[in-house]
Amino acid sequence: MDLFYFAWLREKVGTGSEQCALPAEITTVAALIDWLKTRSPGHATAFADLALVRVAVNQDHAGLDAPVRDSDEVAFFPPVTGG
Amino acid sequence: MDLFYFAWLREKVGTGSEQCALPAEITTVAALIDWLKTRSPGHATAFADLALVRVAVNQDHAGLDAPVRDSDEVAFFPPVTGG
Amino acid sequence: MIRVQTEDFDAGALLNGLMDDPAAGAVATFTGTVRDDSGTLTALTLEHYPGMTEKQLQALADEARRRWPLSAVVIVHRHGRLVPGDRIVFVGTRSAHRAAAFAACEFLMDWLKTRAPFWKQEQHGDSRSWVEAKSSDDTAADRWT
Amino acid sequence: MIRVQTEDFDAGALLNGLMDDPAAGAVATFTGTVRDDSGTLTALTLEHYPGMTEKQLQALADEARRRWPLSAVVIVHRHGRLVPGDRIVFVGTRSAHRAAAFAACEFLMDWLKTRAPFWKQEQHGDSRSWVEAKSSDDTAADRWT
Repeated sequence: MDLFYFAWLREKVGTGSEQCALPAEITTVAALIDWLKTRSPGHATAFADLALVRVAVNQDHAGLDAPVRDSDEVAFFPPVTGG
Repeated sequence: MDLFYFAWLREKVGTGSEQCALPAEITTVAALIDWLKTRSPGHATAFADLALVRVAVNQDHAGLDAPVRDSDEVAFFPPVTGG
Repeated sequence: MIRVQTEDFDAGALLNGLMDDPAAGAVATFTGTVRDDSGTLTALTLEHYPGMTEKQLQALADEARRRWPLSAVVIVHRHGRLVPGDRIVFVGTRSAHRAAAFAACEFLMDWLKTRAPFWKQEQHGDSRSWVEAKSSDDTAADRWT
Repeated sequence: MIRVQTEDFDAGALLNGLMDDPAAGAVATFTGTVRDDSGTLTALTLEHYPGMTEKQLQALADEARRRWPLSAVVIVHRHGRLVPGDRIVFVGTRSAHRAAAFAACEFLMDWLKTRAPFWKQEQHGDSRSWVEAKSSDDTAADRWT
């Protein structure tokens, strides 16, 4: 799975992108986040308040209950502030 | 009084502007129109249907009951179609 | 800036002129051109009421500035003989925030359509007719009252 | 036309590019620039999500075309380091009628503000902070749902 982090989530995780082999039992964004939080203190800090986190699966906005699988591209970021 | 006519009112009256000495007893736009209708068949035709006529007194939109006096500039025209 | 003129205008240059304030934030513009829905329009001639036109456009700009915090308002309106594709009108508004710039620009166009003394005459071949006012324009203008 | 770029753009040239269709009728544009309300803004750096940005902007343009009869949509958005007064975003819409052009332009800006993956970081002197999303932008975007 390709993972991307943007803005302050990138800073807290400590990298803008990483790859991982998704465990078979992880099938939703929420479960993915719980798993990512165990990877490093940075990940844990980045995902400490999910009200501040937005998600995209394969470059489309997605919710915490969206399905994910190993071939997906998943990105995490704060609410957008463009324009 | 300076009178102006625009668009098809100008064509029906037969002139874009004229001057007149306003009789003292005429004090409203409505009375002015009634008086103008007697000036020529063109005037009568132009003012035949007042639902189609708009008025400006001294270059501000005005209603049929607006006061007028001899020193005013009064214009008659159809609803505007600019923009 | 209010201009009533027979000459063409450069819409892009007018927009760029509105961009010159570093504190601008938001610039909204509208540019209207002569359409030919019928495919037979030879010309569109705009008559106006010199003096009243400028006075009414200035009053519209003043009213827009009263309603929204605008740092600039530009209205350019042509009169005379135009052909399909020709520019007729440009309205541009500048504000710190986009909602004000958009609302003021739309307000100006809606009120201009019902208050500025312009009249369009269409020419199809040798046939000429005055364009009738649209009730949809009255409805649009009534939104702001 | 959708463009995501670090380079500056010429808003006037983009507007004039939208005027090239004789059947156009109505062109609405919005141009946003970097404001410095505080008077201490050194720079504004826009990060974005390459790939998703273009995909989302295209989806916004497609949705606007689904909702209104538009003959052209232009979105240009910059990323990278900007300073006060710099242009950030241009949105232009073309339709036969002004109501559609205005509505689509405003819709695109509102949805862009809540859906396009850009993030602003402000720099005041040596201090850097991420701009927080505004609830007013959510409210504006919700108008269209």
